[in-house]
Amino acid sequence: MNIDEALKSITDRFGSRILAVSRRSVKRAYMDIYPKDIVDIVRYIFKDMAFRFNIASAVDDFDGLEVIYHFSNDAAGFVISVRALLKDKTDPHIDTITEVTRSAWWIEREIHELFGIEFDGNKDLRPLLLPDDWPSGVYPLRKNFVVPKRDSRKEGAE
Amino acid sequence: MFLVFPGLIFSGTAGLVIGWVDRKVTAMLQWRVGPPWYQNFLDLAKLLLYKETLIPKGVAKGYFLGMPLLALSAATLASTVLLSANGSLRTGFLGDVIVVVYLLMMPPIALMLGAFSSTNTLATVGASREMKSMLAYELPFLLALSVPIVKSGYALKLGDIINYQVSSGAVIGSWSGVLSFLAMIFCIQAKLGFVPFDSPEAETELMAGVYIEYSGKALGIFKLAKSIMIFAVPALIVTLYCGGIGSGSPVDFIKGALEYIAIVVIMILIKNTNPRVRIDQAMRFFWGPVAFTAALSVILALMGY
Amino acid sequence: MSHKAHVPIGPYHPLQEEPEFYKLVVDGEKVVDVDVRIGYNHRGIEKISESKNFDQSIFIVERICGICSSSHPIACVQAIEDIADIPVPERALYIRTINQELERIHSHLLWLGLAGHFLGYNTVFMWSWKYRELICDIMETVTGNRQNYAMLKVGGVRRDIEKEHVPYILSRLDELLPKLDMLKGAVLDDPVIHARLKGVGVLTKEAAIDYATLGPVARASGVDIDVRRDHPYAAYDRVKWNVITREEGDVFAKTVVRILEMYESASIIRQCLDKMPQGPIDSNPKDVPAGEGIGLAEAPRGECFHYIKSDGTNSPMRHKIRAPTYMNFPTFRETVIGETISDATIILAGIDPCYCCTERMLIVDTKDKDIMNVEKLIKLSQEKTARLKEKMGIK
Amino acid sequence: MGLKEIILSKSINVFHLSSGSCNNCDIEILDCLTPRYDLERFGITLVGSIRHADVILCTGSANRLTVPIIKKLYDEMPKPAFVVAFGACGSSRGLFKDSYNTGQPIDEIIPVDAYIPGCPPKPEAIIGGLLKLIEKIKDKNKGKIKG
Repeated sequence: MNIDEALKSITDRFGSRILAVSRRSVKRAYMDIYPKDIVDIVRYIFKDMAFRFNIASAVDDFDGLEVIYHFSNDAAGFVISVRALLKDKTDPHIDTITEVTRSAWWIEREIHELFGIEFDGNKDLRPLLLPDDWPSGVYPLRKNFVVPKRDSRKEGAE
Repeated sequence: MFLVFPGLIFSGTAGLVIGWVDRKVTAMLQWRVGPPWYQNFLDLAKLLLYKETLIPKGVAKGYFLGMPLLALSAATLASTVLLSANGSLRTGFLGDVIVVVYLLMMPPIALMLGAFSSTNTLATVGASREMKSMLAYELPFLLALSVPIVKSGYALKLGDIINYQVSSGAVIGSWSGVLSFLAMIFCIQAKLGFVPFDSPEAETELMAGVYIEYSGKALGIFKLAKSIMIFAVPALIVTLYCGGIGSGSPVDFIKGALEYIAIVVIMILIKNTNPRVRIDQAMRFFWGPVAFTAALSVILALMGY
Repeated sequence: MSHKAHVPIGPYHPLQEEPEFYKLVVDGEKVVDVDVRIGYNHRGIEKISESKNFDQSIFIVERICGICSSSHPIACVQAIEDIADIPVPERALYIRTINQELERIHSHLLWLGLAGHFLGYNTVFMWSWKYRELICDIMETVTGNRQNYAMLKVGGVRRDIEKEHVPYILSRLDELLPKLDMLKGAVLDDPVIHARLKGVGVLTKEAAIDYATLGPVARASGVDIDVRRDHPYAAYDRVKWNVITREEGDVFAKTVVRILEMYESASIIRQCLDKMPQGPIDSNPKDVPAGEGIGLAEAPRGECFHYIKSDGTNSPMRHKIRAPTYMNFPTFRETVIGETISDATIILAGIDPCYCCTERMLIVDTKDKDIMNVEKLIKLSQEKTARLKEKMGIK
Repeated sequence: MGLKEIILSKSINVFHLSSGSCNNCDIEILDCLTPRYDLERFGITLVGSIRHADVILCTGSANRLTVPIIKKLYDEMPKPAFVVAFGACGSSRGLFKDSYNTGQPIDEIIPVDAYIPGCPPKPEAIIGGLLKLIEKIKDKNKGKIKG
């Protein structure tokens, strides 16, 4: 099964719910979908087509928060990334995929902590990386978060 | 006499030298160079002279500082009595075996009380283990100890035990002697807290368990007491089982010294060959096989073998 | 042991320096539940990398984890090359492979030493770390530093392997292989280790797939994945080597996979050294257009995943990094529940999280509240070995 | 050289404190104890409890979570105490200077006596650094350096 057959079987299966498919090379392909269809598509790719779930990564694009789920097919050696764009940056929501694969549990906790994206249905979104005294509502990997510059030149910095 | 010859200075330095031999042999086994000979002395001097002694808040000061002194005095007294009865002075008094055994039990108890008083739960866990390991090895220790006494006609004087052995061959020669010697070796391994049974101050685990709160002079005194113990206990074994160290002629002295070194080497080898044993396993081990061999040896001794 | 002692998490307790903090809830000897709290080691690398340009971020990526400091840069460099389709000269591919495989041996030897230490075999610990120095010597001559090699660069490699280095590397490898056989014999033919590791912490194939595990952990459970063969990069498709898999999925299988992988790495290095063509080692690309790129590399512990999105400027807009242990960690929960606490350390070591992570365990005993820390755990596992030794009559 | 300098510089107990390091430095410290570089021959031993320690070996760029812990540890060390900032991260937070999670460099948290630069410093550099520290111990006792 090479990358074109895989893309074809996904687009046949989901038809209009796939917004755009861009095949960058024989090894990489990106797909845009609506955030609400994420669970069905992930279940189809992970369970039926037996891809391996690499990781999910969120990007603070200027026109919204993108959450990209990367799946790799090891037999044929290519990676398909499914991208969901969350336009509402103040209160971003997306369904959790932890029932499909338990490996997504940690990455959802991390994205929730660093980007502030709510994963509906994931009951355990405790902080994973940041210290407990981290002010809530501050998301370090958002573009609007600027690392406070420490001017250590002055004597006795804070 | 107490302070100089057999007492603090001599046994202290001897203990430190043996401690160094132990560190050097362990290093050799791991292809490492190991510390220079004066290392233990420097460590001790540093602790005693220059390090600040910290006393944690809310600690019974008298207890906390008193315990190291108690341990040191008990250990020194034990080694003095042992050596004086052993050397050419032969000035032992009736029942000095019991006194020596009792005094040798004092330092671990002092250590334990010090650890309990230091209100640090790591220390209390270590101290409770020390208590358990003491319970474990005291029974077989006393049983094994009674064999030389029984064999030398119920003599409670170190001098008589030595005379008996000089006249009719070392206690270790007999069946019961060998058995009780074996049991004794394990007991002193635990008494000195060497590796297989050193869970009270398990260094990787409870981070120096019982010693955890001690620093500076108090820690130095405790270490000195321990090194005197390391010197005194094998000496006790030599007197009880192999006819004492010095009894006049230089040949005897060399023989005694060789036996002494043999015992120390045995202990170090045991220390380096196996991993640390958990405290409840140690107890089962002591109450089980070791106590059995000790009891067996006493029966054999009574029947005269 | 009915005493109720709470080991405090005091300031000077070794526990507080760990990147991970495990809480094993035990009932007597059995492990009932595991909770993990990481974050002590979080340095916000992804945010830093956004303020650095592409060349600088490679240096940061190297310092994510001390013992896979050639896998992350390769993945990161390949992600950037994926964005801009930058050609990489042939010789540079071979040098990358050599660098990666040398590091695999060095990391597996380190792991072997640690596993030996947890089982109470301090001689294995001393041995493997002693022979690991051979690899560090090679690294020092070729790249100048024992770890953090800074060999990688977008579009090629920073330093060439000169002709006089080749005999040096080969002689060191020849020196290493007999020692490796000795270590293999000491570990794999030892009945006590069989008793200690066989059937312990079994990860079934289905669980391995569901948890998307990677590297030796997955290969030991029969999941036949290896980035070097599936997504071939550097010079792995130009040399002959085979992927080692086992079916049992227990800690023993993981040990076997790692040890045999060391032999494969040695043979890969040898093939690369004599197949390496002469030629340039850097195609020095000028700029990186806007776009996205994914880079994969097979670290000693599994697949490193780097996703870089660039907006045309010379610093990445987003740089997502995922270390292999990130996916393997949760399997610890799966494999340790139901096992005894004395096996907990060795099961965790089986996953081979980066070195300082294995120091971080705390056991809360439901019944009598006796919390034990990790050194006691190590001791427990060392005693179990001692008991097995006695039972088998070997001293 | 007085007796005090000899003693203090020949027997050193080291306590290893890692505050968020990438464990390269931790491995190098352990490398110093393995057969090839054995530190014990200089009388330098690794110690478990802070009470017995003379020198804190602080690695890692002190991340926000470990800053209070470092302060508390330093207060609990019996004086005379020394601190060695280990590796680039220890000395100046190295590459992770402008991360949101690293507070201040270690020498703003506790007074540092010696710096061992390098990422990771080679075992020879570590031994060199410790010898420099021994020099400092000697000078400190001769009253050349206050504090």
